[in-house]
Amino acid sequence: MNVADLIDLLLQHSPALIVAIPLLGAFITPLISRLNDKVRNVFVILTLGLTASLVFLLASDVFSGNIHTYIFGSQDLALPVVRILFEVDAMSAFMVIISVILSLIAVIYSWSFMKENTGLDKYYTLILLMTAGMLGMELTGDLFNFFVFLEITSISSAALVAFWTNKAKSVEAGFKYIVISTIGALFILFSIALFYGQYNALNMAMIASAIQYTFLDKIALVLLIAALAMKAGVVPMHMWLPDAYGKAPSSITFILVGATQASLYGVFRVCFTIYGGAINLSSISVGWILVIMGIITMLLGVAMAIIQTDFKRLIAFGAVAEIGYMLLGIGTGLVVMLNPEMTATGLAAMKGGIFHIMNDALDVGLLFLVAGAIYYATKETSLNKLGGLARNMKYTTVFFIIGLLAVSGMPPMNGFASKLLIYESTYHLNPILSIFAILSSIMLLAVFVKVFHSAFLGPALPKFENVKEVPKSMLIAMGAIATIIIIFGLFPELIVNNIVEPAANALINYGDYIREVIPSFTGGA
Amino acid sequence: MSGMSKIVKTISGIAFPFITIYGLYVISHGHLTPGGGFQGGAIVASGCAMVLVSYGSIWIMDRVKEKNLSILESLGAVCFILLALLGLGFGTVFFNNFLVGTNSLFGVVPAVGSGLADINTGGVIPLMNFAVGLKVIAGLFGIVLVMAYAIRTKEGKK
Amino acid sequence: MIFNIPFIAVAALILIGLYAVIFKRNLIKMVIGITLIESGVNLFLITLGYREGSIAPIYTSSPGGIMALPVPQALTLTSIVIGVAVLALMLSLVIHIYRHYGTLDARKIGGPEE
Amino acid sequence: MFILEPLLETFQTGSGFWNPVIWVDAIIVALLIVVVLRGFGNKEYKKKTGQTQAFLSGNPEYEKEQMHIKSSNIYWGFTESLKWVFDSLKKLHTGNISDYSLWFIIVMAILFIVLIMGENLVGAI
Repeated sequence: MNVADLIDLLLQHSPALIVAIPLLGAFITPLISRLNDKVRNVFVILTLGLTASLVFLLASDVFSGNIHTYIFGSQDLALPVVRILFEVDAMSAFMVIISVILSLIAVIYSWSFMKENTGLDKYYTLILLMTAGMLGMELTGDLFNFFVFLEITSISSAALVAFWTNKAKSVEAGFKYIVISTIGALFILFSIALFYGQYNALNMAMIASAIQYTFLDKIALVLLIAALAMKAGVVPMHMWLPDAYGKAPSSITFILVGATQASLYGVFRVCFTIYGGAINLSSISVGWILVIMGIITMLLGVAMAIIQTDFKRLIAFGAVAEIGYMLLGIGTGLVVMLNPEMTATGLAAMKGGIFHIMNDALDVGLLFLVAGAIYYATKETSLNKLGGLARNMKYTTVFFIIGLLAVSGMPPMNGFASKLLIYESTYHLNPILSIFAILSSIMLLAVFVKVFHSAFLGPALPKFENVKEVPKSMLIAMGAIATIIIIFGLFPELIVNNIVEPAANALINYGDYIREVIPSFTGGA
Repeated sequence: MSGMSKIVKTISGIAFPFITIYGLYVISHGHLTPGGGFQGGAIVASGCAMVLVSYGSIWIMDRVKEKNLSILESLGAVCFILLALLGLGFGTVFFNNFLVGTNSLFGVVPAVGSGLADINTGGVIPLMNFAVGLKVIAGLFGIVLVMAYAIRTKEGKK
Repeated sequence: MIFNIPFIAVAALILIGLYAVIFKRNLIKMVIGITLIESGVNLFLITLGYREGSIAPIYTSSPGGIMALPVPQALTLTSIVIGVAVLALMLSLVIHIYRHYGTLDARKIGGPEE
Repeated sequence: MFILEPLLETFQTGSGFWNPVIWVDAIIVALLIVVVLRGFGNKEYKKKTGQTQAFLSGNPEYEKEQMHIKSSNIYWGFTESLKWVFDSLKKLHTGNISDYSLWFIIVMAILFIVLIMGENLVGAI
């Protein structure tokens, strides 16, 4: 067997392996951590590195136009609709890339960040489980499987949010998170049951091809959108998010950004693919719902961020505002989807929204890592007590400036490119929307300038005299994210054409996704 | 948590083997009758929990270590995923039932028609049931043990 | 009408569960509420798979006739397993919360945050 | 293999374009102008004289540690004039898990009304 055959084989099996390798690694980790701590850390990084390389192999093939399906457990590939299957189109591949990058960098960051904690074997096990759950959510083509992976993600992430069990607020945030996730997931299961009762199928493509948009389907749509939006942190169901983000260890917050975005991916998959067949009945109203949710989310997010004084809680409200942009962009795409005169606008809005998913993960993630670095160095999270840290932590300051500019959409960072697309396309739909978007972007800049002033500038405070720069592994993790941000900012055309546009087209041309499983399906241009 | 009265200890000591045997039966017949790894494992673990309640957590914690249980749990999960990966190695896809039809370990194809099938059927499904059963026994018992430990330290504080 | 009773039970279970989560102060009661919602959803799944006069779907010992649909039962089982994990996690977090705050009153542990 | 051309393409946004490389060039040019202008400046600056002290309307200068403006005082005017907004927003975030679940039910009810009743109403009209 030569190398080309092996790569073909790996490519064919990569959807299953991408989930199986972190899962296997998760359960080997406690066995290995009996040997040595360093061996365990290296093992976890290698596991995620292997997963990441498989993800890039799969994604490079998917972005060139092939949709991959993987049917579990059958020798002949007959009867795909009754088996559990993974279906990877460009949108899934896009999300998988984000998740795996976040997990890999979080693990590198944790090497120094979590060094002084005990029970790290469980910490790494849960991180790998959470990664497997996120990747599964984004790869699966089966609704019940989606529910299972959603629960795996929420259980492991809730346990990780409460990892510092000696802190009362952390445990409380973990409890809130698990309650909210469970209620949401149970309503998702209820809507899955509604689908199964009507169409005798759990397969997303099968349901999408048969959907009639009956009364029960409308109920299922309401339940799915509400539950997934709650897990994605949409206002006014966002209140768990600042608690959980603010009290979790920073490395976990970094992955949690990916977990919320996986739920957001669920919203888009439901609206575009599953209800794609009913699009002419529902697209306008559902699209406007997403747009209005997005506007409220971004305005309330920044308004709350301005008055926060806790470092991570403030960034968490900023993250809430960023979620509004994605909803706004993709909702605009859904509103104008059937209007042939506005195809270009719709595509631009979708590109902006999807590109912003990646930018948000990187920008907000970098800010969370910086917040963690400051906590590591000073053991302090309140902005009122910080000050003058730029003197002692030069690299961290530079990374914070990069994250600040990127998250508030200042040119030439990556945040600007995606926000520009969103502003312009929403202006065509309704100028007021773009005014709100620009306004909240300006307020985001104000919020983070405040953080920069109060944490990094000002006179040297005597209590922070002995503060040193953080260890290398944390600098490497932050530097890697900052480098990606700058590259994306300088060459947005490269990213948008090669990665974002296929993903946007995959959502718009939902028929291709369905035809991959049910070849007789007609429709969905 | 200290132990309960002698009557409870004796009765639970008598009942424990039966519960365990029944649980193991449910695990090993998972591919033939309703039940399987999780259900059988839950039965065995509830038997263990009964012993924990009647004999007290101090008595149990001298004999069973939570660390060993978590290793057993990991082993069960690793076995499960390795069996699924073997499907990829021997057969065609992940989770492929590569043992069925080989007439070796659990590989006999059952006769069509009514009547219970042999236990020697089902391919990898019984093996996966064993793995899941191991994981569930260790996992659930571990959870109960840790919770009992947490309550004990709380009582100790008072 | 008699066949609607399971669905009425589903609605009742879910509503009681939601009531407990929203209006009860005790964290343990909220956890009970969540398990009630879960039971309601599981009952809904099981009810969907049942046909009138059907038997258990065990292929080899079937006396003939219609069988209940096995897929919802498999789904329910998976959901129960997940429910056990969620329940264990929630209860252990409640134990920790009680240790830190010395109370289980949801209104006392939360508190607005500056 | 490194291909430069796609990197330098201009980013089309549908109704405009955006090229960060040109922007960066413009920033570099602007910085150069700043440096040149700074060169014209007066070089009579003396250290450790009255020139280095801050002038606070004739009031004595505070200790260095007290000079730092705390983060809750930044944007004081803005938050003070919009106090009613921020106060009502703060009241929403009770930190109580029951309220979080209640919001979920409320949003679900609103969506239900909009999606189901709303379309029926439109159909009736």
